[in-house]
Amino acid sequence: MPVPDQDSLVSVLQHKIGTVGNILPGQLGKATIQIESALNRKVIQILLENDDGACIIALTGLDLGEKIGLMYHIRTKGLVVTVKTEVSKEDPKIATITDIIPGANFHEREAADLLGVVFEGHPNLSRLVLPEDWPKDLYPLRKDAKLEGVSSKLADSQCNTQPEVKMQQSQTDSRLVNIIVGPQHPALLEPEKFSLKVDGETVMDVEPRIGYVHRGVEKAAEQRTYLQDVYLIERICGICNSCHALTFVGAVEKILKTEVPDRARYIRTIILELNRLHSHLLVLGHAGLEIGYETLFQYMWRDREPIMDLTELLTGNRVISSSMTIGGVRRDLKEEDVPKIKTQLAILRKKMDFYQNLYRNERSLKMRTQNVGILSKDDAIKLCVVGPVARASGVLTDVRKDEPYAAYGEIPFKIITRTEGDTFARLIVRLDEIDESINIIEYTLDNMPSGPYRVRVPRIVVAGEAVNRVEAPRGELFHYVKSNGTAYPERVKVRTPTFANIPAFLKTAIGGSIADVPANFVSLDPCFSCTDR
Amino acid sequence: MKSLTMWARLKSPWVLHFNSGACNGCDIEVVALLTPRYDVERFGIKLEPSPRHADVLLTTGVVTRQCAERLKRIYDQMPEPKFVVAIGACACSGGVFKGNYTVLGGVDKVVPVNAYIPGCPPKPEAIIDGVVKLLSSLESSKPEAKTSASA
Amino acid sequence: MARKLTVSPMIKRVFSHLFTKPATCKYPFVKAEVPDDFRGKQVFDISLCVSCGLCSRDCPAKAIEMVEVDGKRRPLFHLDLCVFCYQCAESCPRNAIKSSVFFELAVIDKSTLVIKPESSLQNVSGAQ
Amino acid sequence: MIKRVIDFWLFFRVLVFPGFTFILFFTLFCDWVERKIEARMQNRVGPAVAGPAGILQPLADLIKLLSKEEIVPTNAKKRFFRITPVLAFSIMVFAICFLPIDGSSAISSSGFAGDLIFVMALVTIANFLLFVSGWASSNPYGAIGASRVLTQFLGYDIPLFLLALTPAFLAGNLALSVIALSQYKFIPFIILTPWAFVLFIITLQAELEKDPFDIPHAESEVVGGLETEYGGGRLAFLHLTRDVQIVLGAALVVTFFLGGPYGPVFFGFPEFWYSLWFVLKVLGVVVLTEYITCLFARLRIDQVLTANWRILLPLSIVSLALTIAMVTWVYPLVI
Repeated sequence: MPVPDQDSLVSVLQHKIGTVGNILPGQLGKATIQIESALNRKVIQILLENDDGACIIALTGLDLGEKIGLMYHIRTKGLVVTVKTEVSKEDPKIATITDIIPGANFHEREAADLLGVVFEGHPNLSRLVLPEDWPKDLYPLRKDAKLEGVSSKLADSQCNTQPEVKMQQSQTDSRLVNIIVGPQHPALLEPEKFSLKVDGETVMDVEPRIGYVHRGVEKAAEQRTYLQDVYLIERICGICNSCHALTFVGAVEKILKTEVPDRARYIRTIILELNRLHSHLLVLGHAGLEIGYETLFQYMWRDREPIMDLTELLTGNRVISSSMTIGGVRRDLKEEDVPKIKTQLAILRKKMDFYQNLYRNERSLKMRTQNVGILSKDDAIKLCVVGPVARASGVLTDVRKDEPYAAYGEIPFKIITRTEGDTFARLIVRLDEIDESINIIEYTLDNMPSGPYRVRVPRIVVAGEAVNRVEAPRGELFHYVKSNGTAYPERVKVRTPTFANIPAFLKTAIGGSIADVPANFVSLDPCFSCTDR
Repeated sequence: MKSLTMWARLKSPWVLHFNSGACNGCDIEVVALLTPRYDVERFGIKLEPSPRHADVLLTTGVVTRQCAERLKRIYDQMPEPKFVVAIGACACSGGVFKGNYTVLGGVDKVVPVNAYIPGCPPKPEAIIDGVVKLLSSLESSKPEAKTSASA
Repeated sequence: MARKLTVSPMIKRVFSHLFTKPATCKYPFVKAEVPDDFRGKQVFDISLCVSCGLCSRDCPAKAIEMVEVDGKRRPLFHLDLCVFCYQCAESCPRNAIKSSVFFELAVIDKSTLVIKPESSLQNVSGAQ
Repeated sequence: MIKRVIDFWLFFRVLVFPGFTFILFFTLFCDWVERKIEARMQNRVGPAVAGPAGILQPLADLIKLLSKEEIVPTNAKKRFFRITPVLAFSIMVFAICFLPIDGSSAISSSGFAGDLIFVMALVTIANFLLFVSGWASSNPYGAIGASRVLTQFLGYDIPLFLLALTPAFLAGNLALSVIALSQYKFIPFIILTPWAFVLFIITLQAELEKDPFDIPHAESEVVGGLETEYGGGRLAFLHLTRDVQIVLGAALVVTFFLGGPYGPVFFGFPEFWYSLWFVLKVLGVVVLTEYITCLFARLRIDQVLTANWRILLPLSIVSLALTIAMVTWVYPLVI
């Protein structure tokens, strides 16, 4: 996808939106458009007409004293365009855009939950992230929110001895049975609740209730220094933790305009690709567990252990690598480790032939995954899904190619896409991406530059704001960081890939049979600690 | 007869895993225990689907407000000789997220905990070491003193 | 529909595993080999410490508390809070906090997880 | 007044050797073999701590479960909840007593003409009781798991019966001991009708709820299936019922197709060798079913039902017809 040069996009925006709001090219991605809050629908409509592949990346809300700032970050032609508006704090009302871009549904519900902005016309503005018994008018992300007294009260809702499943007739239609897949479920690693309305075998409606793993990371990030924030942000998700660290660190480096040495960029690429390898192997094995293929789960996770050992060798911990820091990497890549990495990757590459053969020939596996949860290409674009879920439906989106970071600009690799868009395609895309990642690591190891791997960085960050995107194993990960000249960030916004992919599961599950729900669900590679933050 | 049931309890500790708000770093290490490299089935440990079947509750993650009541309910549903192992810094004390508005802190604020395994995340061997230490502490202490664990 | 009869490779692989050695490391009976720069329990050397408090200020989990020990302020490590990121070792000007590969830290009662400064001198030797 | 001397030999046969104790310990041994083989096929070690090479692991599980606290949920159907697991287990063990283990069945004079059908009926009743236990626990997952047991079991019962008729037809008699004996004199029926053997193994795979037909125990859809609400002693009996059913299924395969307990006798009295052959053959079949389990993923419930009604049922009828055709026309010419 040819990256348009800055002027053509900005000139198009100037021509179409010039009269309505002023355009600041180069700020917050390709360009920032400041407009009145009433014009948000019109501007986004214009952006959509300009590029039908446009979709919303994130909706950042921040407390500006007496006003609440809202920023729609839109991705057109692979680049970020930010639409900035402001809403007064007394009656924070703005028109919804879910009818134009259905993918914005969750983003608006979260902004309503945490900042108290009311989106008129939004189909269902209920609680998304905060617990049910959270006091009504207390919005945590506002600066003046008093949060001390709340956290100690232990909510004691009705406590019956039944395991967490209620099977009751739904009020609307007697035939519909309401099955709740409760927070504690052996097959799901994390707590989240889906209440499925089932008519016989087909699923009529899925109502997700997330927020069980909401630890308030964005609020906590405002109370810690930038150095401590790297470790906090990294622990949003255990599986893709180096991606979170790099996105945050990259955003701060954009504000500080520090020049990261080449060797650090190459080491970061290796650590990210190792992370992608272990995450993809994990989900392919977990898919085996969900569809009852115990042997595949055991083999996949056995072959994943050498990758964890490599991460441990390079960074000192199997899972949370803690290797990124503002200005470079914390540890150098020792010369005697390079041959170890190469031998392990060669072994893994040989083993992947077996899995490629298995996934394409095992009859019972194909029966469980083919034509399950089909997501068409334009649905994928309308719902703004990212990563392997989008690539399996034929949408060509990969941050490593659209806006190269770390050393991806200098490394030749290809994006893997398929067209079927069903569970089988999503698993195969991940399977092929493993081979691609091995090539990337080997290429990076071969032409690893020498020189420093870290640059000194001041503790006080100059005032400014920046956005940064990284291609995490599950998809495009987006961070927005605003600094106010002190050692503590003003606002950190994190939009994780699973947050964008859940609407895809809701759309594909409805109409399918209930027996398909586990296979469809795991092909999404959901990570709820990412989604809830 | 008493030593026979004690031998049986030590040799087949069935495990239930509940994540009450973790970054799933510890959860993938707990699931990695079942895989060929660590294979806790050597010690008779089986991952059980329902609280009714389990003896040891492996909890990971900082207890969020929403999960606190679920954790309490699951602990109540487990039949009597039951133990709780807190895995990872978050479960032991809240770790990096301590003090946030939806975080209650460690698991011991909701259920009595018998063994703590620090680490972020602890290596699978450290989790096995924790379970082995828990089992050997049962062996030494008298059977009836084991469930009145330090709150 | 005449589909080419695809034989799943699993048939051969599963059968062959009956005769291959299981890929299990016999952990508690065999010591686990760990790379030498693994981030295990940190070791504090009280002689190098100049009680500047940088470590407790930079700790992301606020797991280091400065306590009075015979007149001087020394860091007290809460291992249940600690996330073993070694930021303290990095920001200590005198390198008084060193790394060790000791990871079997499971305990039954929580109070043993608080490492007091003066006792940390003995456990420098008794750490492994 | 019926004067009956208490026949101690009968007590010994029913209670100890080929009877209850032997079956119980043989079931535990088969469970250990199954877990070890499954672990070895998944490149793991499997139980290794309880007793030498973990052989006492099933026994440890059993004793631990028996010593746990008994919880009866408030809104469960108390009477059914308490007795059905034990009842299901005892019926299953009673069914095994009819199979010839060491030359003659456990209850020595029990081989009557139609005991093949009687054993099949007992297995059906035991599985129905499993359904009742799932329904009695009044837990939503229990109800779903129980209804799945019923749909799968009743679906696969008919092909199982049809395929069980093949050896009966070959031996010309419905008595199990006669079927086994005729194979000893002649040649094992697996050579005569290999297709029936293959189909019987597949149907057995569905009977015993093993992959790829493992719906009632699907953790991802139906948390604990019908065992969700059970804990302690009753759970032990539910697990035992499932393990005894595996041994019974394997024993049926052995009796129908592999010549029952009979095999070459070397020295000493034949009962010892017969029971040894019986144990070895059953272990062989258990390993075979375990191998098939590790090969496949779990099918969806609608795929399982279509596989049963559209593929397995017609095939079993065809196999019966083929057997009849072969026996009346081809075999007399050959032999």
